[in-house]
Amino acid sequence: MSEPTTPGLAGTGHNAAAELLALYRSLVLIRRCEERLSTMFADGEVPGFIHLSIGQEAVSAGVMAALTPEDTIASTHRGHGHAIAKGLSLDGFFAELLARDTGLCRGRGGSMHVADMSVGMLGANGIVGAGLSIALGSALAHRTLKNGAIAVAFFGDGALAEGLMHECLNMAALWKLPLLFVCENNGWGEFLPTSKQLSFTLKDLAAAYGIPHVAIDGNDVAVVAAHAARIAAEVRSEGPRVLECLTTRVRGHFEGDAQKYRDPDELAALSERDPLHVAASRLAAMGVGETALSEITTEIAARIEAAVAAARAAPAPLFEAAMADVYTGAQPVQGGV
Amino acid sequence: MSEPTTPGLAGTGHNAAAELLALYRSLVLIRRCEERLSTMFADGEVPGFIHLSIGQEAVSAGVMAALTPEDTIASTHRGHGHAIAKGLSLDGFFAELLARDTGLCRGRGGSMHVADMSVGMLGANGIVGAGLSIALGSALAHRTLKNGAIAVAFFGDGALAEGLMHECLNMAALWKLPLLFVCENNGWGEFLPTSKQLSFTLKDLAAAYGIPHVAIDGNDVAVVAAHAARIAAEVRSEGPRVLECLTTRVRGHFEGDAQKYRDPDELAALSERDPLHVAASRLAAMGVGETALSEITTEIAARIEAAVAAARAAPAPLFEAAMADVYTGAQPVQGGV
Amino acid sequence: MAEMRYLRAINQALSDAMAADPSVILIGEDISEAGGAFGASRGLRERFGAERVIDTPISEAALAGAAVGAALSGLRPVAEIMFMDFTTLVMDALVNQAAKARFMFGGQRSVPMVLRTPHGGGLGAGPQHSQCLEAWFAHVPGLKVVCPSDPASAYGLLRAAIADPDPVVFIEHKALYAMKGEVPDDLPVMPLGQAGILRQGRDVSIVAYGAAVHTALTAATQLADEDIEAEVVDLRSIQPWDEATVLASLARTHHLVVVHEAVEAFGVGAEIVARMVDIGFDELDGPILRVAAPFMPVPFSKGLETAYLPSPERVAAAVRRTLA
Amino acid sequence: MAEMRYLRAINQALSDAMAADPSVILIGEDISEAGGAFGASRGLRERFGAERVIDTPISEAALAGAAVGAALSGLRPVAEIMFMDFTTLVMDALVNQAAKARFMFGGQRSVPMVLRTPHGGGLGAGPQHSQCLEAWFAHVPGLKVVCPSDPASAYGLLRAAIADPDPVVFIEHKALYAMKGEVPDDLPVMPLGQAGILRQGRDVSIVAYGAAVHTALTAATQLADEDIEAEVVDLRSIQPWDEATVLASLARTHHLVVVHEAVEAFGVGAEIVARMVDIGFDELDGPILRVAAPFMPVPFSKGLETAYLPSPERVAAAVRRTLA
Ligand SMILES: Cc1ncc(C[n+]2csc(CCOP(=O)(O)OP(=O)(O)O)c2C)c(N)n1
Ligand SMILES: Cc1ncc(C[n+]2csc(CCOP(=O)(O)OP(=O)(O)O)c2C)c(N)n1
Ligand SMILES: [Mg+2]
Ligand SMILES: [Mg+2]
Repeated sequence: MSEPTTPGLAGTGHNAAAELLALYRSLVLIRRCEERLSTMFADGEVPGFIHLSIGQEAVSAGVMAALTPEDTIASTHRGHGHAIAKGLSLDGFFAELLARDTGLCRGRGGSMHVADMSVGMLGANGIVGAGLSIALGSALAHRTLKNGAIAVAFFGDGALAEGLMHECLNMAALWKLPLLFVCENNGWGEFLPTSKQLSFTLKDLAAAYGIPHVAIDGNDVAVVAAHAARIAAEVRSEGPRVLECLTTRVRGHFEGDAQKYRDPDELAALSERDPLHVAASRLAAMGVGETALSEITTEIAARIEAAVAAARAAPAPLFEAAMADVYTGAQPVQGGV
Repeated sequence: MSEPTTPGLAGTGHNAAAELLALYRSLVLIRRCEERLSTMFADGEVPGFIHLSIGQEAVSAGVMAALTPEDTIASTHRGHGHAIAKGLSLDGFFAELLARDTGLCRGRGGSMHVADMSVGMLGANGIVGAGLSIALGSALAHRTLKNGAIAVAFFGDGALAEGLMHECLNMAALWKLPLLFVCENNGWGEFLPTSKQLSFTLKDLAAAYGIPHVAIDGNDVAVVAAHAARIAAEVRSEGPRVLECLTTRVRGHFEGDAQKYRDPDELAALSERDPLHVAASRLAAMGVGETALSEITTEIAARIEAAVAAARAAPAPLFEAAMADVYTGAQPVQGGV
Repeated sequence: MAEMRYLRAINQALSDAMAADPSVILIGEDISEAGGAFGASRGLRERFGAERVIDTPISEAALAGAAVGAALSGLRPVAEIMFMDFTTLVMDALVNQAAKARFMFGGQRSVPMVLRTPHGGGLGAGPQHSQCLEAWFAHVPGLKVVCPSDPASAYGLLRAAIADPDPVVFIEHKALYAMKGEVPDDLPVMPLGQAGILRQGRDVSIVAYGAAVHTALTAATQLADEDIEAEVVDLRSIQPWDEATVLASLARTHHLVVVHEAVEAFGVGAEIVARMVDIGFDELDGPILRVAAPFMPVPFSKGLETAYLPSPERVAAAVRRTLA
Repeated sequence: MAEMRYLRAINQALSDAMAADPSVILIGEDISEAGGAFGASRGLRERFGAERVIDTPISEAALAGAAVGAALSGLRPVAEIMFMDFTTLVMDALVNQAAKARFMFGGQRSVPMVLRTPHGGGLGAGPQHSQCLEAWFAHVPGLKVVCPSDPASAYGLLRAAIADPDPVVFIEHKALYAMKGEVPDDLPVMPLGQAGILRQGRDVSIVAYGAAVHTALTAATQLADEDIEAEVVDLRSIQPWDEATVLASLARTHHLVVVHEAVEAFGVGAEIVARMVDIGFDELDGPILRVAAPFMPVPFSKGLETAYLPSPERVAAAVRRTLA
């Protein structure tokens, strides 16, 4: 892990507080959504595998604050935070996780494939590293179409070992694409620390391609937002950049993972770095009190409950309609059912 | 391209001359074999695609001089030089290129698949980059079997862009495998200069994984041999190393390529760096005269003619025997012919 | 009608598609400055610029994945993979991303990309530069697969593939690049999924695609001497394939032989047989036979390769056997 | 006889093979410290050491290629790919290297490696974690493909696969890992390429492999109530597959239904049908039918996935149809 850079905040005074409060809202939204999912998963209400980003919310909130709706992102298996912060429909999100016909993906994709093209969220991805080349192509499209947008590739530290990482870093640098690489370095790839998987740091790797890199505290949303704003502007005008966010995976690799392989002390220490806690302290120092925060929490809880209720009441997807989603328009003739 | 390191020779005096003469012999053997193939190809006697390593012989001769017969190499589409220097059967080589049943691969593989397992030559390869992971696995086997051998991965500068490059560099460094990476940097990937394909140098890339790297004049066999001997010893005792040989592709990408895309001046300048020329000058300076060299050339020409004659006289492979080579022992039942 | 080579027809289709739609871009190795390893994109960089005809590093996985991302973001990329054998490196982009995006995102967006690649033997290019792997792609829901046999269909199908909203694997045959054929002056687009009947006949139906169509036609000529009239169906599209035309032909002839250059076992022909046995069982007056490559990598030696490739003689023998 | 779970049988086979032959190593992601994502290699690091049970970075292409290189250099590597869907990343190592090395080097050396990987749905894992892609590998000369349906065959076939001199793709079914079954005390090796008849019957042959065998058995039980006696053949090996046993069964029953979980179109079943139509045409008293997945990615929703997977009811319906 490289030494994180910790700059000052972007602004000060009233504006800064308002901005930070907006970021805090985003953090809380992600956290509460995931906690809700965790409970529903334990209750057997959410099917399949789910990978929660609890402890990593500041990356999503901070980076997405620097993006326009036209900017595109490609995400990972741990994609809820990215999707929510990019502004995907909350109703559509819960309905998808509960496999309803009203889900964003109409129950065909689930947690590992949440996507909302209308807000430039090109999809979570079940294949480690695959989002990198999707973002690369999206950045290429933005440049070709001269639409001023940028693309963002999110990936974990485990994905650093995939060959696609190298191919995409090289091509992005070679073509000076408007592509922001965001690494969420939580120290883990599934059940093995990435220190046992990587012989290099992202800092040194990025340097090889001449792509400017910065490593920051990914759990401090103010820090993430400040850096992301600056770097996204550079990406828009100059070309690729790497933003490495040092962060913490609080839950297991997926829900249901008891994390027996983890040092209990390490786990216990994580709460200090909790992004909500860090942001709340900053807000307190800025004079924003508990009340403002709990209002946000209450409001968000209500939104989530409404979304969950709507999802629960929604119909299940129909098989025939799903068949019609394989191709655009008429289906090819095929035996099958 | 990184600045090449140019050290002194390994030895001096009588021994050095004898050693260099042996390397010169290897250079001439590769060159004459390829020239012979070039003529036969133009005459329509050699089928398929062939990629000649004329201008790059010093890499093969120099590196292979540092290896034992137990050491293994994985090669590329431009693999004749590697194979010949590793000591593969010359009769088997020409018979293979002429698609005979007496060929090393019994006419099933051809130029892009020459291999001689008996001398640790694990095969040329039609897939750019594929030899990297084969060498990685071979190095892993050497270490597991504790046989003291090392593996060598040859690859071109074009292959540097493949994802496998990154995966193998990382794994080799992580596991400290006895694996020598040899890049033949000839400035070209097919018809496009690699300067238009790469945003990084191998030097910087290797540095990211902490793998010691050295760039040398790959056309001076004395330099290559000196470095290879030192570095192979390091690989044997310490772990992976990268040897980047700056060299020259004199012929087209494949035989029949008129190289219209190349600057005539660049092509003309290549003769100065001709590995045979460079070695002969060194030998002259050491007092080894023309006669000794032309004796070698004559002797090698005779060996080659004998191999060509034997290949020409050899029978074509039989279809039924080829079918029996798909699997070991009895064939699975399959319709087919 | 004008005469045109297969390679030129592809070049023309790329050129016309790019002229018609500014969102069409080409991406691949050595396709821009060099005009393609086989010359399919020659002249297009000069005409449309380096921004739309893009040379990539030797990074197949990333270039194919980039095509998916670009297709999701407003472009219509046409990617080239130099030899079909190298599609082994792009399977994730094609199978897990391109093919599934529309479905797994609930129909939010289609993936209008084409992956062009040449397959086939006959050039002595050996085991890693000659394979016919189309059966893999035909087995993947979400992909379409096309394989033209002549210049007119190469042009017409490539235009259709580029215009199609879904990902299409467009397979050319290396040994056909130099082939000349008649192409209508107005260069018509040919719909995907429709077979063509290249020769009518009452006794047996021979279904083929790509270069094997010519093997079938030669066999049909030979068989005519024995008073066996073979109908030759050029499948053109492999996924979706034109079941109706094949079934109708079978219903006329009651005998069917399927020919392709890919390995017989678990190849495209197996599906055609299986489907006809299901929906056309009552039409069958003899076994449906396949003529295809044996279960062996494509060998280098000319003699071995010739024995390996399906021949008109083997097709004729299969016809005689099913008629017996 | 002892009762054993499918997953435990695999673990036992790995353990016994490693104990018997020091050249056997395991390589894969999270297989060593964690004992495998599904637990197949649990305890093996402790028993055989980290040098023989190797955790890799998330680098599928290199780990599979390393298995090829290691197999060419004196080891017998057993590589694990966590989900069959990720084999998209190792196609080059498997298809262009492992499968072809023996042939293209003229028989100089074999490639004794195994690639283990789980396929199949039923866990709500969605489009990129549920695919059955075995037809791809069965189409590649040089590879062998195995897919056991129960603990005894999982053990016996895995031992045979590891002992085999050629590369074997060994496919497990995620939904079978917890299945219990009887395993003979002496843990016999089962030869590759041999099918088993799990139930005898005079009226129809049902051929299946992997988890679909159980669907077929359930269907057979249901059909027995209607006085239809189905013979159930467990293929076990897909490449090579046991044509003789299937043909002999067909010759007894004259009706055949093939069942698998993979997509029907261009799937393994197509080859079985095509081959039987070729060599068993005269035995056929009805069409050979397939029951398999529709042409759709594996959907996430439980309801959709259940409708997607082949069911005993669909098998029974196909049997009735071919008997009609
Ligand atoms: C190509 C591929 N290989 C392996 C997996 C299994 N897998 C899922 S997540 C994961 C670890 C990823 O680590 P990282 O990228 O750091 O993301 P994190 O889980 O820490 O967020 C692995 C190995 C996969 N989904 N895709
Ligand atoms: C995976 C793959 N992609 C593309 C090719 C086509 N190809 C053959 S050689 C070559 C250029 C390789 O350049 P380099 O590695 O520098 O080797 P050189 O030809 O210069 O010796 C390419 C693109 C291939 N054989 N394999
Ligand atoms: Mg991680
Ligand atoms: Mg080069």
